[in-house]
Amino acid sequence: MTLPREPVRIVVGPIDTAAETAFVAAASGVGAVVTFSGICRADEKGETISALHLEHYPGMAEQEIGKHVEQAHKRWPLLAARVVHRVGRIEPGEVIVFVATASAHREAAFAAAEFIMDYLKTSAPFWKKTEGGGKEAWVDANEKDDRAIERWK
Amino acid sequence: MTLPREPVRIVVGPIDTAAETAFVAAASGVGAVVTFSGICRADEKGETISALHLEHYPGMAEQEIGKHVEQAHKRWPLLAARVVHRVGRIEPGEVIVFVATASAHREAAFAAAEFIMDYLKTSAPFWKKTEGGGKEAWVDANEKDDRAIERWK
Amino acid sequence: MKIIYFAWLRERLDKTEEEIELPSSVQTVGELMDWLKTRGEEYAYAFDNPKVIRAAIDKTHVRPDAKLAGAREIAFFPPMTGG
Amino acid sequence: MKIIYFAWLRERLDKTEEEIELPSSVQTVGELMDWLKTRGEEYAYAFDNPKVIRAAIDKTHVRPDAKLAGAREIAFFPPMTGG
Repeated sequence: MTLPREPVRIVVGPIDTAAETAFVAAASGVGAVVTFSGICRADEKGETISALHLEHYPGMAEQEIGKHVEQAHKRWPLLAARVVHRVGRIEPGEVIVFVATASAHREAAFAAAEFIMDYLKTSAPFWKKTEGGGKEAWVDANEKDDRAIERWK
Repeated sequence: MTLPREPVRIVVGPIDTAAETAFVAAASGVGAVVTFSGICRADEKGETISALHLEHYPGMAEQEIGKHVEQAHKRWPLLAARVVHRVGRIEPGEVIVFVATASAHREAAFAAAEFIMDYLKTSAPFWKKTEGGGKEAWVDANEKDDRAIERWK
Repeated sequence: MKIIYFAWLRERLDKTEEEIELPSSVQTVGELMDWLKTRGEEYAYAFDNPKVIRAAIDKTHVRPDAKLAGAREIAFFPPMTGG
Repeated sequence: MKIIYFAWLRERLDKTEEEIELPSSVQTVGELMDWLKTRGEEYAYAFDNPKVIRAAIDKTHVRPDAKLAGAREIAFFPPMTGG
Protein backbone atom coordinates (compact mmCIF):
# COMPACT_ATOMS: atom_id res chain seq x y z
CA MET A 1 0.00 0.00 0.00
CA THR A 2 1.56 3.28 -1.05
CA LEU A 3 -1.21 5.65 0.04
CA PRO A 4 -0.33 8.74 2.09
CA ARG A 5 -0.90 8.28 5.81
CA GLU A 6 -2.90 11.51 6.17
CA PRO A 7 -6.52 10.62 6.97
CA VAL A 8 -7.89 13.68 5.15
CA ARG A 9 -6.74 14.71 1.68
CA ILE A 10 -7.78 17.04 -1.13
CA VAL A 11 -6.74 15.68 -4.53
CA VAL A 12 -6.93 16.85 -8.13
CA GLY A 13 -7.08 13.52 -10.00
CA PRO A 14 -9.31 10.45 -9.64
CA ILE A 15 -9.67 8.81 -6.20
CA ASP A 16 -8.51 5.20 -5.78
CA THR A 17 -11.48 4.11 -3.68
CA ALA A 18 -10.42 0.43 -3.58
CA ALA A 19 -7.01 1.36 -2.13
CA GLU A 20 -8.58 3.72 0.43
CA THR A 21 -11.03 1.00 1.49
CA ALA A 22 -8.26 -1.58 1.80
CA PHE A 23 -6.28 0.89 3.91
CA VAL A 24 -8.96 1.27 6.61
CA ALA A 25 -9.86 -2.45 6.43
CA ALA A 26 -6.26 -3.33 7.27
CA ALA A 27 -6.43 -1.74 10.74
CA SER A 28 -6.16 -4.28 13.56
CA GLY A 29 -9.48 -5.62 14.90
CA VAL A 30 -11.68 -4.37 12.04
CA GLY A 31 -14.96 -6.24 11.60
CA ALA A 32 -16.92 -3.62 9.67
CA VAL A 33 -16.01 -1.14 6.93
CA VAL A 34 -18.46 1.44 5.59
CA THR A 35 -17.69 3.59 2.57
CA PHE A 36 -19.49 6.50 0.99
CA SER A 37 -18.85 7.75 -2.53
CA GLY A 38 -20.37 11.04 -3.67
CA ILE A 39 -20.65 10.81 -7.43
CA CYS A 40 -21.02 13.52 -10.08
CA ARG A 41 -24.50 13.16 -11.63
CA ALA A 42 -25.20 13.92 -15.29
CA ASP A 43 -27.84 16.43 -14.31
CA GLU A 44 -28.31 19.19 -11.75
CA LYS A 45 -31.89 20.30 -11.07
CA GLY A 46 -33.10 18.67 -14.27
CA GLU A 47 -30.45 20.30 -16.50
CA THR A 48 -27.93 18.06 -18.23
CA ILE A 49 -24.36 18.96 -17.29
CA SER A 50 -21.07 17.93 -18.85
CA ALA A 51 -18.96 18.43 -15.71
CA LEU A 52 -18.68 19.98 -12.26
CA HIS A 53 -15.90 22.32 -11.26
CA LEU A 54 -14.96 22.04 -7.60
CA GLU A 55 -13.30 24.98 -5.88
CA HIS A 56 -12.04 24.84 -2.29
CA TYR A 57 -10.34 26.91 0.40
CA PRO A 58 -6.94 25.22 0.77
CA GLY A 59 -6.00 24.60 4.36
CA MET A 60 -9.43 25.32 5.76
CA ALA A 61 -11.04 22.45 3.80
CA GLU A 62 -8.65 19.84 5.25
CA GLN A 63 -8.96 21.43 8.69
CA GLU A 64 -12.78 21.41 8.76
CA ILE A 65 -13.00 17.80 7.61
CA GLY A 66 -10.19 16.77 9.95
CA LYS A 67 -11.99 18.34 12.92
CA HIS A 68 -15.09 16.26 12.24
CA VAL A 69 -13.09 13.09 11.66
CA GLU A 70 -11.54 13.69 15.10
CA GLN A 71 -14.97 14.22 16.63
CA ALA A 72 -16.15 10.96 15.03
CA HIS A 73 -13.22 9.17 16.69
CA LYS A 74 -14.34 10.58 20.05
CA ARG A 75 -18.00 9.64 19.59
CA TRP A 76 -17.55 6.10 18.22
CA PRO A 77 -14.97 3.34 18.69
CA LEU A 78 -13.44 3.78 15.23
CA LEU A 79 -10.32 1.89 14.24
CA ALA A 80 -9.70 4.01 11.12
CA ALA A 81 -11.33 6.74 9.05
CA ARG A 82 -10.25 8.38 5.81
CA VAL A 83 -11.69 11.14 3.66
CA VAL A 84 -10.56 12.13 0.17
CA HIS A 85 -12.17 15.06 -1.62
CA ARG A 86 -11.47 15.79 -5.25
CA VAL A 87 -11.28 19.33 -6.70
CA GLY A 88 -11.04 20.72 -10.23
CA ARG A 89 -13.05 19.41 -13.19
CA ILE A 90 -15.07 16.27 -12.47
CA GLU A 91 -17.19 14.47 -15.06
CA PRO A 92 -20.47 12.61 -14.54
CA GLY A 93 -19.86 9.17 -13.03
CA GLU A 94 -16.63 10.22 -11.31
CA VAL A 95 -16.18 10.26 -7.54
CA ILE A 96 -16.22 13.72 -5.91
CA VAL A 97 -15.76 12.65 -2.31
CA PHE A 98 -14.94 9.36 -0.62
CA VAL A 99 -15.29 8.47 3.06
CA ALA A 100 -14.23 5.15 4.60
CA THR A 101 -14.72 4.20 8.25
CA ALA A 102 -13.70 1.02 10.05
CA SER A 103 -14.73 -0.38 13.41
CA ALA A 104 -15.10 -3.71 15.18
CA HIS A 105 -18.88 -3.58 14.61
CA ARG A 106 -21.15 -2.07 12.00
CA GLU A 107 -23.10 0.48 14.08
CA ALA A 108 -20.07 2.70 14.72
CA ALA A 109 -18.81 2.47 11.13
CA PHE A 110 -22.20 3.46 9.68
CA ALA A 111 -22.84 6.28 12.14
CA ALA A 112 -19.37 7.78 11.77
CA ALA A 113 -19.51 7.77 7.96
CA GLU A 114 -22.89 9.55 8.00
CA PHE A 115 -21.70 12.01 10.64
CA ILE A 116 -18.57 12.89 8.66
CA MET A 117 -20.57 13.35 5.43
CA ASP A 118 -23.26 15.46 7.09
CA TYR A 119 -20.67 17.86 8.50
CA LEU A 120 -18.53 17.84 5.37
CA LYS A 121 -21.57 19.02 3.37
CA THR A 122 -22.36 21.93 5.68
CA SER A 123 -18.97 23.04 7.01
CA ALA A 124 -16.19 22.14 4.59
CA PRO A 125 -15.36 25.04 2.23
CA PHE A 126 -15.99 23.58 -1.24
CA TRP A 127 -18.11 25.08 -4.01
CA LYS A 128 -19.53 23.42 -7.09
CA LYS A 129 -20.06 25.05 -10.45
CA THR A 130 -21.79 23.25 -13.29
CA GLU A 131 -20.55 23.18 -16.88
CA GLY A 132 -22.95 22.29 -19.68
CA GLY A 133 -25.12 23.61 -22.47
CA GLY A 134 -22.61 26.39 -23.09
CA LYS A 135 -23.21 27.98 -19.70
CA GLU A 136 -21.88 27.77 -16.16
CA ALA A 137 -23.77 28.10 -12.88
CA TRP A 138 -22.92 27.89 -9.19
CA VAL A 139 -24.79 25.12 -7.38
CA ASP A 140 -27.10 26.33 -4.60
CA ALA A 141 -26.65 24.98 -1.08
CA ASN A 142 -29.20 22.44 0.06
CA GLU A 143 -31.36 23.24 3.10
CA LYS A 144 -31.75 19.51 3.72
CA ASP A 145 -28.02 19.41 4.49
CA ASP A 146 -28.42 22.01 7.24
CA ARG A 147 -31.19 19.93 8.81
CA ALA A 148 -29.16 16.70 8.56
CA ILE A 149 -26.66 17.82 11.19
CA GLU A 150 -29.38 18.54 13.75
CA ARG A 151 -29.52 14.86 14.73
CA TRP A 152 -25.90 14.87 15.89
CA LYS A 153 -26.38 17.76 18.34
CA MET B 1 -18.07 -5.51 -16.27
CA THR B 2 -18.61 -9.27 -16.20
CA LEU B 3 -20.42 -9.60 -12.89
CA PRO B 4 -23.64 -11.66 -12.71
CA ARG B 5 -26.77 -9.53 -12.89
CA GLU B 6 -28.35 -11.18 -9.83
CA PRO B 7 -28.50 -8.59 -7.02
CA VAL B 8 -28.08 -11.24 -4.28
CA ARG B 9 -25.43 -13.95 -4.45
CA ILE B 10 -23.82 -16.53 -2.20
CA VAL B 11 -20.24 -17.25 -3.23
CA VAL B 12 -17.46 -19.58 -2.11
CA GLY B 13 -14.35 -17.57 -3.07
CA PRO B 14 -13.26 -14.00 -2.33
CA ILE B 15 -15.64 -11.12 -3.13
CA ASP B 16 -14.55 -8.52 -5.68
CA THR B 17 -15.83 -5.53 -3.72
CA ALA B 18 -14.44 -2.96 -6.18
CA ALA B 19 -16.31 -4.55 -9.10
CA GLU B 20 -19.55 -4.77 -7.07
CA THR B 21 -19.22 -1.11 -6.09
CA ALA B 22 -18.57 -0.06 -9.69
CA PHE B 23 -21.63 -2.05 -10.75
CA VAL B 24 -24.09 -0.12 -8.55
CA ALA B 25 -22.30 3.19 -9.20
CA ALA B 26 -22.89 2.71 -12.94
CA ALA B 27 -26.69 2.91 -12.60
CA SER B 28 -28.17 6.00 -14.25
CA GLY B 29 -28.66 9.02 -11.97
CA VAL B 30 -26.47 7.79 -9.10
CA GLY B 31 -25.10 10.52 -6.82
CA ALA B 32 -24.35 8.43 -3.73
CA VAL B 33 -22.97 4.94 -3.18
CA VAL B 34 -22.71 3.35 0.26
CA THR B 35 -20.94 0.06 0.85
CA PHE B 36 -20.65 -2.20 3.86
CA SER B 37 -18.02 -4.91 4.26
CA GLY B 38 -18.30 -7.38 7.10
CA ILE B 39 -14.78 -8.61 7.78
CA CYS B 40 -13.51 -11.73 9.57
CA ARG B 41 -11.79 -10.61 12.77
CA ALA B 42 -8.76 -12.42 14.19
CA ASP B 43 -10.57 -12.94 17.47
CA GLU B 44 -14.00 -13.96 18.68
CA LYS B 45 -14.88 -13.08 22.27
CA GLY B 46 -11.24 -12.53 23.14
CA GLU B 47 -10.07 -15.88 21.70
CA THR B 48 -7.70 -15.84 18.74
CA ILE B 49 -9.12 -17.68 15.75
CA SER B 50 -7.46 -18.89 12.57
CA ALA B 51 -10.63 -18.88 10.44
CA LEU B 52 -14.42 -18.86 10.35
CA HIS B 53 -16.47 -21.54 8.62
CA LEU B 54 -19.71 -20.19 7.18
CA GLU B 55 -22.60 -22.58 6.62
CA HIS B 56 -25.86 -21.56 4.95
CA TYR B 57 -29.26 -22.85 3.89
CA PRO B 58 -29.07 -22.77 0.07
CA GLY B 59 -32.11 -21.20 -1.52
CA MET B 60 -33.49 -19.77 1.69
CA ALA B 61 -30.42 -17.57 2.27
CA GLU B 62 -30.74 -15.87 -1.16
CA GLN B 63 -34.52 -15.62 -0.71
CA GLU B 64 -34.36 -13.96 2.74
CA ILE B 65 -31.77 -11.42 1.65
CA GLY B 66 -33.61 -10.82 -1.63
CA LYS B 67 -36.86 -10.13 0.24
CA HIS B 68 -35.20 -7.40 2.31
CA VAL B 69 -33.44 -5.91 -0.70
CA GLU B 70 -36.88 -5.66 -2.34
CA GLN B 71 -38.29 -4.02 0.79
CA ALA B 72 -35.42 -1.54 0.76
CA HIS B 73 -36.31 -0.64 -2.85
CA LYS B 74 -39.88 0.04 -1.71
CA ARG B 75 -38.86 2.16 1.28
CA TRP B 76 -36.16 4.28 -0.36
CA PRO B 77 -35.55 5.64 -3.89
CA LEU B 78 -32.70 3.22 -4.62
CA LEU B 79 -31.19 3.03 -8.08
CA ALA B 80 -29.29 -0.20 -7.38
CA ALA B 81 -28.48 -2.57 -4.51
CA ARG B 82 -26.30 -5.67 -4.39
CA VAL B 83 -25.46 -8.18 -1.68
CA VAL B 84 -22.78 -10.85 -1.85
CA HIS B 85 -22.30 -13.28 1.04
CA ARG B 86 -19.36 -15.65 1.18
CA VAL B 87 -19.58 -19.19 2.63
CA GLY B 88 -17.00 -21.85 3.45
CA ARG B 89 -13.65 -21.14 5.14
CA ILE B 90 -12.85 -17.45 5.60
CA GLU B 91 -9.63 -16.15 7.15
CA PRO B 92 -9.12 -13.04 9.29
CA GLY B 93 -9.08 -9.89 7.16
CA GLU B 94 -11.24 -11.41 4.42
CA VAL B 95 -14.70 -10.09 3.54
CA ILE B 96 -17.63 -12.22 4.74
CA VAL B 97 -20.46 -10.09 3.41
CA PHE B 98 -20.64 -7.09 1.11
CA VAL B 99 -23.57 -4.72 0.58
CA ALA B 100 -23.62 -1.86 -1.93
CA THR B 101 -26.48 0.61 -2.36
CA ALA B 102 -26.84 3.47 -4.81
CA SER B 103 -29.23 6.39 -4.90
CA ALA B 104 -29.40 9.97 -6.16
CA HIS B 105 -28.74 11.23 -2.61
CA ARG B 106 -26.89 9.91 0.41
CA GLU B 107 -29.75 9.51 2.93
CA ALA B 108 -31.43 6.68 0.99
CA ALA B 109 -28.16 4.89 0.24
CA PHE B 110 -27.06 4.94 3.91
CA ALA B 111 -30.46 3.91 5.31
CA ALA B 112 -30.94 1.08 2.82
CA ALA B 113 -27.48 -0.39 3.45
CA GLU B 114 -28.09 -0.39 7.21
CA PHE B 115 -31.59 -1.83 6.78
CA ILE B 116 -30.33 -4.66 4.58
CA MET B 117 -27.50 -5.51 6.99
CA ASP B 118 -29.75 -5.40 10.07
CA TYR B 119 -32.19 -7.87 8.52
CA LEU B 120 -29.46 -10.02 6.99
CA LYS B 121 -27.99 -10.50 10.48
CA THR B 122 -31.26 -11.60 12.05
CA SER B 123 -33.12 -13.40 9.26
CA ALA B 124 -30.70 -14.82 6.69
CA PRO B 125 -29.84 -18.48 7.43
CA PHE B 126 -26.06 -18.43 7.87
CA TRP B 127 -24.09 -19.88 10.77
CA LYS B 128 -20.51 -19.19 11.81
CA LYS B 129 -18.14 -21.66 13.39
CA THR B 130 -14.71 -20.62 14.62
CA GLU B 131 -11.49 -22.53 13.95
CA GLY B 132 -8.45 -21.96 16.14
CA GLY B 133 -6.36 -23.25 19.01
CA GLY B 134 -7.14 -26.81 17.93
CA LYS B 135 -10.85 -26.44 18.66
CA GLU B 136 -14.03 -25.41 16.90
CA ALA B 137 -17.03 -23.56 18.31
CA TRP B 138 -20.32 -22.24 16.94
CA VAL B 139 -20.65 -18.48 17.29
CA ASP B 140 -23.56 -17.36 19.49
CA ALA B 141 -26.21 -15.03 18.07
CA ASN B 142 -26.01 -11.42 19.22
CA GLU B 143 -28.98 -9.92 21.08
CA LYS B 144 -27.93 -6.48 19.85
CA ASP B 145 -28.79 -7.64 16.33
CA ASP B 146 -32.36 -8.47 17.36
CA ARG B 147 -32.72 -4.97 18.83
CA ALA B 148 -31.24 -3.32 15.72
CA ILE B 149 -34.25 -4.21 13.55
CA GLU B 150 -36.72 -2.59 15.96
CA ARG B 151 -36.01 0.85 14.47
CA TRP B 152 -37.29 -0.24 11.06
CA LYS B 153 -40.71 -1.38 12.32
CA MET C 1 -41.68 -35.37 4.99
CA LYS C 2 -38.17 -34.00 4.44
CA ILE C 3 -36.44 -32.55 7.49
CA ILE C 4 -33.16 -30.60 7.23
CA TYR C 5 -30.74 -29.66 10.00
CA PHE C 6 -28.10 -26.97 10.16
CA ALA C 7 -25.10 -25.97 12.30
CA TRP C 8 -24.94 -27.62 15.72
CA LEU C 9 -28.28 -29.38 15.19
CA ARG C 10 -26.75 -31.11 12.16
CA GLU C 11 -23.66 -32.00 14.19
CA ARG C 12 -25.56 -33.33 17.20
CA LEU C 13 -27.76 -35.50 14.95
CA ASP C 14 -24.85 -36.32 12.63
CA LYS C 15 -27.12 -35.85 9.61
CA THR C 16 -27.93 -33.06 7.18
CA GLU C 17 -31.43 -34.31 6.33
CA GLU C 18 -33.84 -37.20 6.52
CA GLU C 19 -37.24 -38.36 5.21
CA ILE C 20 -39.66 -39.14 8.03
CA GLU C 21 -43.21 -40.50 8.06
CA LEU C 22 -44.96 -38.45 10.75
CA PRO C 23 -47.69 -39.81 13.01
CA SER C 24 -51.00 -38.00 12.45
CA SER C 25 -50.86 -36.59 15.99
CA VAL C 26 -47.96 -34.30 14.93
CA GLN C 27 -49.63 -31.21 13.45
CA THR C 28 -47.35 -28.26 14.22
CA VAL C 29 -43.65 -27.42 14.15
CA GLY C 30 -43.58 -27.40 17.97
CA GLU C 31 -45.21 -30.83 18.13
CA LEU C 32 -42.68 -32.08 15.59
CA MET C 33 -39.81 -30.94 17.82
CA ASP C 34 -41.37 -32.67 20.84
CA TRP C 35 -41.87 -35.85 18.83
CA LEU C 36 -38.33 -35.80 17.36
CA LYS C 37 -36.94 -35.53 20.90
CA THR C 38 -38.35 -39.00 21.66
CA ARG C 39 -36.53 -40.64 18.74
CA GLY C 40 -33.26 -41.32 20.55
CA GLU C 41 -30.41 -39.94 22.56
CA GLU C 42 -28.98 -37.74 19.81
CA TYR C 43 -32.42 -36.19 19.17
CA ALA C 44 -32.95 -35.58 22.89
CA TYR C 45 -29.57 -33.81 22.91
CA ALA C 46 -30.22 -31.80 19.74
CA PHE C 47 -33.69 -30.65 20.81
CA ASP C 48 -32.74 -30.29 24.48
CA ASN C 49 -33.73 -26.58 24.50
CA PRO C 50 -36.40 -26.16 21.80
CA LYS C 51 -36.88 -22.47 22.70
CA VAL C 52 -33.59 -21.53 21.04
CA ILE C 53 -34.29 -23.55 17.88
CA ARG C 54 -35.63 -21.79 14.78
CA ALA C 55 -37.66 -23.46 12.06
CA ALA C 56 -38.53 -22.85 8.43
CA ILE C 57 -41.22 -24.46 6.28
CA ASP C 58 -40.37 -24.51 2.58
CA LYS C 59 -37.62 -21.92 3.19
CA THR C 60 -39.79 -19.43 5.08
CA HIS C 61 -39.33 -18.67 8.78
CA VAL C 62 -42.18 -20.05 10.94
CA ARG C 63 -43.11 -20.08 14.62
CA PRO C 64 -43.59 -23.28 16.65
CA ASP C 65 -47.37 -23.04 16.26
CA ALA C 66 -47.12 -23.17 12.43
CA LYS C 67 -49.10 -26.04 10.86
CA LEU C 68 -47.16 -28.72 9.00
CA ALA C 69 -50.01 -29.53 6.58
CA GLY C 70 -48.84 -29.11 2.98
CA ALA C 71 -45.18 -28.63 3.87
CA ARG C 72 -42.57 -30.26 1.63
CA GLU C 73 -39.48 -29.37 3.64
CA ILE C 74 -38.99 -28.47 7.31
CA ALA C 75 -35.68 -27.01 8.45
CA PHE C 76 -34.41 -26.70 12.02
CA PHE C 77 -31.46 -24.49 12.93
CA PRO C 78 -29.94 -22.34 15.70
CA PRO C 79 -30.29 -18.54 15.75
CA MET C 80 -28.53 -17.12 12.70
CA THR C 81 -25.04 -15.65 12.85
CA GLY C 82 -24.30 -14.53 9.31
CA GLY C 83 -22.99 -11.23 8.05
CA MET D 1 -5.41 42.76 6.39
CA LYS D 2 -5.65 39.92 3.86
CA ILE D 3 -9.13 39.26 2.47
CA ILE D 4 -9.91 36.18 0.33
CA TYR D 5 -12.94 35.53 -1.84
CA PHE D 6 -14.37 32.27 -3.17
CA ALA D 7 -16.89 31.05 -5.76
CA TRP D 8 -19.31 33.71 -7.04
CA LEU D 9 -17.90 36.33 -4.66
CA ARG D 10 -14.52 35.85 -6.32
CA GLU D 11 -16.14 36.09 -9.75
CA ARG D 12 -18.22 39.20 -8.97
CA LEU D 13 -15.15 40.95 -7.57
CA ASP D 14 -12.84 39.48 -10.21
CA LYS D 15 -10.17 38.85 -7.58
CA THR D 16 -9.12 35.96 -5.37
CA GLU D 17 -7.62 38.07 -2.61
CA GLU D 18 -6.46 41.53 -1.63
CA GLU D 19 -4.60 43.38 1.13
CA ILE D 20 -6.70 46.16 2.64
CA GLU D 21 -5.95 48.77 5.30
CA LEU D 22 -9.14 48.93 7.37
CA PRO D 23 -10.46 52.10 9.00
CA SER D 24 -10.52 51.81 12.80
CA SER D 25 -14.32 52.04 12.77
CA VAL D 26 -14.51 48.53 11.21
CA GLN D 27 -14.38 46.15 14.18
CA THR D 28 -16.43 43.11 13.19
CA VAL D 29 -16.95 40.81 10.20
CA GLY D 30 -20.40 42.31 9.63
CA GLU D 31 -19.02 45.83 9.71
CA LEU D 32 -16.33 44.76 7.24
CA MET D 33 -19.00 43.51 4.81
CA ASP D 34 -20.91 46.80 5.13
CA TRP D 35 -17.73 48.78 4.56
CA LEU D 36 -16.61 46.65 1.56
CA LYS D 37 -20.01 47.27 -0.05
CA THR D 38 -19.16 50.98 -0.27
CA ARG D 39 -15.92 50.38 -2.19
CA GLY D 40 -17.45 50.28 -5.66
CA GLU D 41 -20.03 48.77 -7.96
CA GLU D 42 -18.54 45.26 -8.00
CA TYR D 43 -18.42 45.20 -4.17
CA ALA D 44 -22.00 46.43 -3.95
CA TYR D 45 -22.98 43.58 -6.29
CA ALA D 46 -20.91 40.93 -4.47
CA PHE D 47 -22.16 41.90 -1.00
CA ASP D 48 -25.69 42.68 -2.19
CA ASN D 49 -27.21 40.11 0.18
CA PRO D 50 -24.81 39.81 3.13
CA LYS D 51 -27.13 37.38 4.94
CA VAL D 52 -26.19 34.53 2.58
CA ILE D 53 -22.46 35.22 2.80
CA ARG D 54 -20.32 33.15 5.14
CA ALA D 55 -17.03 34.24 6.65
CA ALA D 56 -13.95 32.66 8.19
CA ILE D 57 -11.18 34.24 10.24
CA ASP D 58 -7.86 32.45 9.94
CA LYS D 59 -9.64 29.42 8.42
CA THR D 60 -12.28 29.07 11.14
CA HIS D 61 -15.99 29.76 10.55
CA VAL D 62 -17.20 32.93 12.28
CA ARG D 63 -20.47 34.83 12.60
CA PRO D 64 -20.94 38.47 11.47
CA ASP D 65 -20.46 39.70 15.05
CA ALA D 66 -16.97 38.15 15.29
CA LYS D 67 -14.24 40.67 16.14
CA LEU D 68 -11.52 41.30 13.55
CA ALA D 69 -8.85 42.17 16.10
CA GLY D 70 -5.82 39.89 15.70
CA ALA D 71 -7.01 38.32 12.46
CA ARG D 72 -4.45 37.63 9.74
CA GLU D 73 -6.80 36.42 7.02
CA ILE D 74 -10.54 36.96 6.46
CA ALA D 75 -12.37 34.84 3.90
CA PHE D 76 -15.80 35.49 2.40
CA PHE D 77 -17.73 32.80 0.52
CA PRO D 78 -21.23 31.55 -0.36
CA PRO D 79 -22.86 28.62 1.50
CA MET D 80 -20.77 25.51 0.90
CA THR D 81 -21.73 22.88 -1.68
CA GLY D 82 -19.01 20.23 -1.43
CA GLY D 83 -19.35 16.49 -1.07
